[in-house]
Amino acid sequence: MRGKPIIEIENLFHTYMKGTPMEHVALKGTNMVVNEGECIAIIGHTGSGKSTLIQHFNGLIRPDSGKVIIDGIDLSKKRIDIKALRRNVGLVFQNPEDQIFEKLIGDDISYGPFKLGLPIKEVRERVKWAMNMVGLNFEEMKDRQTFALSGGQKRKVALAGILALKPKILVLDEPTAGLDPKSRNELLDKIKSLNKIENLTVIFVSHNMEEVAYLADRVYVMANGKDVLSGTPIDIFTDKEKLQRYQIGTPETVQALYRLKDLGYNVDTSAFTISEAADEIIKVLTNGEVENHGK
Amino acid sequence: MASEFELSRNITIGQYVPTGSFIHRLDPRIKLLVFTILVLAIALNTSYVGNALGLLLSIYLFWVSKIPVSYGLSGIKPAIPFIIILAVLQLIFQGNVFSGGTVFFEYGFILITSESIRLVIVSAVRFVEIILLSSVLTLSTSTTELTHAIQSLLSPLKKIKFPVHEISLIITIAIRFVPTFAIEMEKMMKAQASRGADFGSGEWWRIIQRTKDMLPIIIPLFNIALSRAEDLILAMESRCYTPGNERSAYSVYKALVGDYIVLIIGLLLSLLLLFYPFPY
Amino acid sequence: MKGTLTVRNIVIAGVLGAVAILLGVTRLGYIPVPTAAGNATIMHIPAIIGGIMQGPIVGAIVGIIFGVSSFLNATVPLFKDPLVAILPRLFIGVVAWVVYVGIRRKSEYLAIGTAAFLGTLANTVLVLTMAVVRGYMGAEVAWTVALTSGIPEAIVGTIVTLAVVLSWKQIGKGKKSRISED
Amino acid sequence: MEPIIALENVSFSYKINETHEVSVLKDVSFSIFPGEYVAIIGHNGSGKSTLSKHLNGLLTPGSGDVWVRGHNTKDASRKLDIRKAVGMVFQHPDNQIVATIVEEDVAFGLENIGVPREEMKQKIDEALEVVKMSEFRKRPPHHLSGGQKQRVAIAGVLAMQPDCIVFDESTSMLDTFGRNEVLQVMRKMNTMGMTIITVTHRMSEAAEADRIIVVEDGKIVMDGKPRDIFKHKEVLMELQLDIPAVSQIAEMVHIQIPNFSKELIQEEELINEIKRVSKARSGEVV
Repeated sequence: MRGKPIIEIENLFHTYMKGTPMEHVALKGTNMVVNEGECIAIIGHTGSGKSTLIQHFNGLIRPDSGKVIIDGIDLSKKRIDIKALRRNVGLVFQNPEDQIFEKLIGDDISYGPFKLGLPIKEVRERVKWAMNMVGLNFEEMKDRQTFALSGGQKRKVALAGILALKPKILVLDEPTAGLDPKSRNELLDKIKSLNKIENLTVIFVSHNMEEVAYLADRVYVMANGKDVLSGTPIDIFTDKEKLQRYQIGTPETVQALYRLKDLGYNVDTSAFTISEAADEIIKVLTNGEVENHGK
Repeated sequence: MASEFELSRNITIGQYVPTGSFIHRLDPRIKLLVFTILVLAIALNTSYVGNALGLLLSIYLFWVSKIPVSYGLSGIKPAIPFIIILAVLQLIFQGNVFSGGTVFFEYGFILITSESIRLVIVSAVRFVEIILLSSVLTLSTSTTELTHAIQSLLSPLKKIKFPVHEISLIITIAIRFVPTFAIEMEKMMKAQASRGADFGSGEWWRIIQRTKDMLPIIIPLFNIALSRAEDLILAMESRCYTPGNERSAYSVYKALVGDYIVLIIGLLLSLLLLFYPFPY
Repeated sequence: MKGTLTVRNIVIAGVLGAVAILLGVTRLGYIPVPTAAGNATIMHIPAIIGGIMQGPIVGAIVGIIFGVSSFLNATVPLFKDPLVAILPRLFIGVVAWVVYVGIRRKSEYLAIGTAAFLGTLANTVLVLTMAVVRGYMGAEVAWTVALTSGIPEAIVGTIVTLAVVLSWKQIGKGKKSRISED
Repeated sequence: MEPIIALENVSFSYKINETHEVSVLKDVSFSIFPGEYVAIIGHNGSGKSTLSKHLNGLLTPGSGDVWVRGHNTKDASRKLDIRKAVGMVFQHPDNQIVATIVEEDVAFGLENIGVPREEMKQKIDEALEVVKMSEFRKRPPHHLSGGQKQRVAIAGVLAMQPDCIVFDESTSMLDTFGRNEVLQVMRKMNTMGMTIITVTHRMSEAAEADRIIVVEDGKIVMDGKPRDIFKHKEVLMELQLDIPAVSQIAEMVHIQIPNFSKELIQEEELINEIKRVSKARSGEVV
């Protein structure tokens, strides 16, 4: 289900430390459109400008030049309702477990909603909903101490702290970095259901291509402060030449298929889930292509 | 447009400006030693002539170090209002304390004498001298050189069991982690702002509320620092660090003739400032 | 003295020193509350925490690091005088430690809070004493500053120190989240 | 062959307060031999990190013994010998760099064991060369990427020339490129003869090792060659672990094409198996 554009970015520039010897141009004319209800992945290696870009989404960084319209708010205007913007766009940073400062889980998650000035009943409902969304039981967990949590649980608490603000757009920076396989899969499923069931617009930055393949409807590739490539995961992962040029990894499955293709096998490299890759290999091994290769 | 959250990029600690000047090439131990003694001598000198000498010397050193004048000015400029406030306060309130010399003005409790004027002028000039001197030191010496210098200057104290290596290691760790924590801090402020925090709005007089507003970043800052300390302890122990053990040194400095000459001149100047009875 | 500087003490003094420097070179070290200076400083709190957690030597070392950093970064002429900027800071952590150890048996909370309050006051009082001795201000002005800045600063210092130490030591009285239904 | 590290019935508990303790390691025994490349895997909270801290005496067992090069880690007088023999690289690249300049950080360990200056220089050069960080030697660490910092940390350990290096989740905070950089260095050091122990929850990383030890609830539940370990998919899933993507693909292909081996763990093997089977099949056709 695709709606109307909710994020529109046109020719965005941003420079850090302007006018000093340490001046650094992080964004050089980036374009991007995100539609309501989409799940968008942003990939690119360190220094490509992706983290500067996502910080524009809730006004932590304001554009130097170019158009940034987030949910109808034009960020290039001087006076904007920054509180409304931050309420509508929830941004979860990498290692969000560091930001937990309250002793009790319930208190930490309710920090944002209380800051909105909501009545306690409403706050409670939101916290309940947010904890439920990330898979934490409200009654059981709200009075638990935050320090005793595992890394994966802390990350869920931090995510719930943002969800309790009921944002329309959820922005995540490396949501699963450092988690073990089980916690990672759990978190990915939660994000997927937020997007598909709660119809939240989700934008995430990731280095993990399996994750990108699993979650994203569309992908933007960033390099040198610009969006250099965009499309569905299939479009992106089949463009081997560009992936190499921009130093983008591919899912492990795709890597293997590329190598087969290079060896002369007729495989479709757009298969990036494990079962699709297996099907491709089976196809190659069972149908006529084999004979061509043999000669 | 500067972001309200830019911290890490604005930190000027150890802002080394490599111009390759004579001052830059001095043995850092001698540089630090001469600097320390000079600053103390200037701080304790209350004469016009002495401070004029000090001012000339610090301008000269700044010039020799080939560091752009703007760096020196940027240290002095923001302080001008404070210098003025201090001068006014001293003029109004200190006349009775420093009451020697000619009386210029007397009204109620306000007493302005040649001594209190001397105090005002010397305090302001002293400030400029020390600003320039400390700029020369920190802009011409890398933080690594500085910590080595501290370590080797303190090393005679080893004889009285003063933990020289340990202290200089503490300083190294402190300097090493400032930029790291600044980056963390910036992320933290942005993260908390993303969940609705605002730092320092609300009524000005509500001390407790205003302090509590800062806790969402102050608590994580200390927690991050202390938890990193736990990691670092393990890493250092793994690399055979044992406090009190004799260690070898990788960086070694050797003072040359020029360094010794600077040392001698510096010492003589300091002695002059400390003990010579300047007439004015 | 050698035996007291364990790896733990060295590292904790180092990271707390880093925090003190960081608070000093950014605006984070100032909390905007009504004082003579327009804000209360919290840059001395690492020294108090060092004293409470690791004893007087760590407290004193962090204090000196704070002092040197405030000397090098000073824009107020007062603090470009090493005798005002550095020397008094030696005692912040030591005072905090003495107070903390003295009261600890009665109540951990009370001990941390009082240590922070008196440690902060020690900073204010000693700096002002030095300022008077060095002729930057008269005793009357010093008294006014001590009351108008010292007290709010001590309150701020107490809140922050309590929050930080209780969070780190994982001591908590809150048994129930404030969103609990009752 | 004499083992480098031998654990005998090691148990360990954390004290949470006066009356409660949590038992983390329960009667663990195994040995690590010179030149091995061992992966220790287990989910978060399985005890693998506590276990790794026993390997160079950062923690000592509550009961049982850990022997490193014949020294008991409980013997405080042997602490330095033990740590010289077994170095350790940790998870957070930032939290293990002590000095403000790369080469001085590499020197830190050497200074601690009193290596003379001339010898130090050569060792630092060599170590930086191995991790390919020579051109960064004068840089401050906070200007480096995560992968680069981690390689500096490795150089710091490597310069001390230990017999064995333990990597305690050293790649988990890095991006794909940083991880590959570090993995390459690990492999290189292993071929140079160094014993490598890596603690990880990435299965493709574990597949690189010669031997895998699986930890669950403070006990060793499996110990063997990667190929044998990854055969037990159900058990691993139960332990909240995974098997490498390659193994999963091989298994699926095997169901359709029975003579396709299902015991593959590395990409290279998958490609070779496809070649083999496709050759065999084309042979049938012709």
